[in-house]
Amino acid sequence: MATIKRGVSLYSYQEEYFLRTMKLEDCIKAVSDMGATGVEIIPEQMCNEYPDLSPEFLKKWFGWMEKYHVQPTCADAFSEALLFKNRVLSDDELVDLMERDLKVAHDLGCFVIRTLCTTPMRVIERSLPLAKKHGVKIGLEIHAPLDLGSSWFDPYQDLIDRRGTEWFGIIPDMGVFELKPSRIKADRAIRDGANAKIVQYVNDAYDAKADLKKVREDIAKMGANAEDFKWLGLCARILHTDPQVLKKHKGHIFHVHAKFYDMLPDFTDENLDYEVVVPVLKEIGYDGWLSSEYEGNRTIDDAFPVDSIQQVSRQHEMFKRLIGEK
Amino acid sequence: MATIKRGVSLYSYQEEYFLRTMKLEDCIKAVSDMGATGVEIIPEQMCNEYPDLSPEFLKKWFGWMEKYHVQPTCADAFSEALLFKNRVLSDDELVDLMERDLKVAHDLGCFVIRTLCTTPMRVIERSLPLAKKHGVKIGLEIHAPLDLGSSWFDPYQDLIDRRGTEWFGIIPDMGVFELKPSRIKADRAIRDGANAKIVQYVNDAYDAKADLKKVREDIAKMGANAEDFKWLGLCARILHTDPQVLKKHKGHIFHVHAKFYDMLPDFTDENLDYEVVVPVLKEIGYDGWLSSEYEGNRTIDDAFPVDSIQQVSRQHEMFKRLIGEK
Amino acid sequence: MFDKYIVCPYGLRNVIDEHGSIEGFELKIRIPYYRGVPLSVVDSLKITIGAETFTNESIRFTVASGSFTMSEMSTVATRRWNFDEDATLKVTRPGGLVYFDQRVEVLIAIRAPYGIFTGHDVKVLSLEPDKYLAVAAK
Amino acid sequence: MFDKYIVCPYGLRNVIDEHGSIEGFELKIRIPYYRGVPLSVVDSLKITIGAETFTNESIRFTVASGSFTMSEMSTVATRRWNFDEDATLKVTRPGGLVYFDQRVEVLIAIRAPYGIFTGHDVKVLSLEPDKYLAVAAK
Ligand SMILES: [Mn+2]
Ligand SMILES: [Mn+2]
Repeated sequence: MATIKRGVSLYSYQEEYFLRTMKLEDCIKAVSDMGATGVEIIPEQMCNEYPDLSPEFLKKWFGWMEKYHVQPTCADAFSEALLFKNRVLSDDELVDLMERDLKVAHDLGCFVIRTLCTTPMRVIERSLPLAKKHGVKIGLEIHAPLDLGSSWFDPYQDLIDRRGTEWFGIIPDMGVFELKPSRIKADRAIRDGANAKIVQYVNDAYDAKADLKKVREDIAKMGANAEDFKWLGLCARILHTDPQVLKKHKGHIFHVHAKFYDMLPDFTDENLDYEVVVPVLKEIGYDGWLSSEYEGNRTIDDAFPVDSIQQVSRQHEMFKRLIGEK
Repeated sequence: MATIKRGVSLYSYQEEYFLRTMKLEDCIKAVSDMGATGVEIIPEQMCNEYPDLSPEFLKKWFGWMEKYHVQPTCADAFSEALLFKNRVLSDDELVDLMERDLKVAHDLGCFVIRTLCTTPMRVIERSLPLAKKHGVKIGLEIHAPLDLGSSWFDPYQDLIDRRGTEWFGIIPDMGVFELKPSRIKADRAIRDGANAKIVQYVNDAYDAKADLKKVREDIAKMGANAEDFKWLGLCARILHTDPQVLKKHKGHIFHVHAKFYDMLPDFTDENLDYEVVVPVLKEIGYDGWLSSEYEGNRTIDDAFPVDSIQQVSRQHEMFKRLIGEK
Repeated sequence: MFDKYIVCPYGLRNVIDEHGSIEGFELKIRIPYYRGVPLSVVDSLKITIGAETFTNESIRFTVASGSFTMSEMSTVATRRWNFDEDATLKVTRPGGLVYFDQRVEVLIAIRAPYGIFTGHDVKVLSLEPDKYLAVAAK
Repeated sequence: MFDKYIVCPYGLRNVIDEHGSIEGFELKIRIPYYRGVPLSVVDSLKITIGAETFTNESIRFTVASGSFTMSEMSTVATRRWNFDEDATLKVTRPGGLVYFDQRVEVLIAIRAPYGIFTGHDVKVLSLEPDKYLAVAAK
């Protein structure tokens, strides 16, 4: 029976890569060490030869894939529409960039590229023949604040209805299933100057589904400072899409970004709704990758050492349990 | 015995191509119709797909080569150093452009690219491994006012001494062997407002090797206008390098630009010293191409119809005689 | 060179925008150089119609490979104006051109690797029927 | 993000030109973004040392793929600043820096496809030994 596969976006190890304590091979090895098998990469982050990957580099790349028993999955593309200060790139130029990224993905052995919601849909549509030509799918990342269930998706659904799902589909980012204010973000807000008492008040109000306008007045009376209001704003933007919405997208989910901010030592995630999401993915027969995207480093790095390997491993323990892997 | 070969740069047919009365295939056919066998091209002039020539275009191109019994020779490159208004391209970027043009030339089946003297020598030197990689030579065009015999060439000679002549050599443009003021240019000067009498006076003085400073004073007294002085300036800049200088370059002449402005009905050229040049080329065993570059169109097109095919054919009659072709 | 061919003898017409107003006019030009070029090397354009002069700021340049304002063009290095290709210049001028016969003068400068290539041409053209811009699809 | 790493803790030094004069100083920075970028999207830089501020005009930016002034960079789309790479900023300031310990503040803006990414960092650095520029070969 087809089952969900475990992978990692090397984006997760960006802190260590940036600080030069992990090289590309180390990142790949870290994926393998957890028994995960899918490797997602942002070529512009970890391939300095981008966009012209040399045969020498590719030989090393595929050598690592073999050595560590992993395989390439997704290559994340950006479509640099603001390449020049004096103008936005034309559609034609964006199609060229899309082809460039499809080629890079093909060279890396990836089956899909991630495109951003800033790429005009007409550019995606014009790129479909190029996707076919290079044998690489185009996956639109659906990332907070975009809502998987809203009418925002209608034009894309129309594209799917007209052109099918062989080359175009979606890559939902699990950041859209956020349950509650993140503890590490709250702690950071306090370190940045918010009042612990007010942060706690806001969090309690959020849990109680209180009217945030009223909360705003309350904390003003409590003497809230700019950081306190920033925290309230952050909580107000928390997006919890109902995971059942994934059923609507059954059939065109190419890949999943398993975003997370903080995995607890008991292998649970307080913030993101994986306990519900993964069963829904199983139910709809999703047999692609859950590709970890650890993003907590940005929040804790002012005060704590970042251990991306540990964080990702904890998430994979949770996935093993939820997927039912032995 | 190896002998000089006859070819044409399609540059010669630019007037008709620009006016859309000859297409690329017509230009190639015109070369063939004279029994010439070498086709030189400026890809940026006649290949609209430049720099990415499609397999479909190349199939047509080689089909024409076969159909008309001709072969590609040289592809003329430009190295767009002033691509942006705010800066001159860096050496690295110029090396990239050189590689792009080497690839285009390779795709077209050319054995050499023409580079301009505006390309820094250090860029040429850095491009030699790329020439080897793509199997296409780099030929520096030596064009008036550059003097084939002057010390200007010393650094290039040094480059040849250090790196050999397999991938770097020269493409002398025969415009450096100018004998006397061009008749069609004199007529044009008169049409543009110069005085026929003064133009004649200047030409006679030139033939008599008179001191041009003195001539300047003379025509001022005769009431010369701006066009008259312009004509004098043009005559003062006539460059007649001694054709014997070609002997010094024996061994690194990759290709020859057979520049001309006006072929007379009796198949002679009053202006350029081919009667001496071709025998010298034979003497040094040059067995490459004489590649016609008709440039008279610019001079006559204000008053006369341009017939590039006829002009090039006349030059080839002259070449047949001088080469000793039956 | 090719100066006398710069201004095309055809293609001068007023342009009507989606709301039915005359937003300006357009004309066609040829390249005064012996090869095609990347759009970024089209350095400057000056169009004189009657007593009015229009420069880069009010000109949109369109060829098969793209359509850009002249100020945008300075960074368009990967799209080309081909040697055998008409370029369409759209000039913003509310009300457009009024007289049927117009003296059209174009001055154009192109940056070749060995310096600036300028071209200049003057022709008297007759206005052709107006061009109506289609209303955008949505 | 990565703001606290922008100013490298090493690499601040005066630069001596071919004639032996101090033409300015240089420092090294890291990218405040999670990937490498084409140089043209490095939108602006502001360096404050002590009470003096230096902006694009006086800054030369150097990475492995090339060396450009900030005003040149706006058209450098085919060369990249890599995610794991130090960039060297050379600032023109005749006389260079005088005090051994310097408060160095860098503000940088990068145009991502979804908007401007800014980064800000302040560090106190010690001057390292001067850098002598080699006399040109000829
Ligand atoms: Mn994501
Ligand atoms: Mn020539």
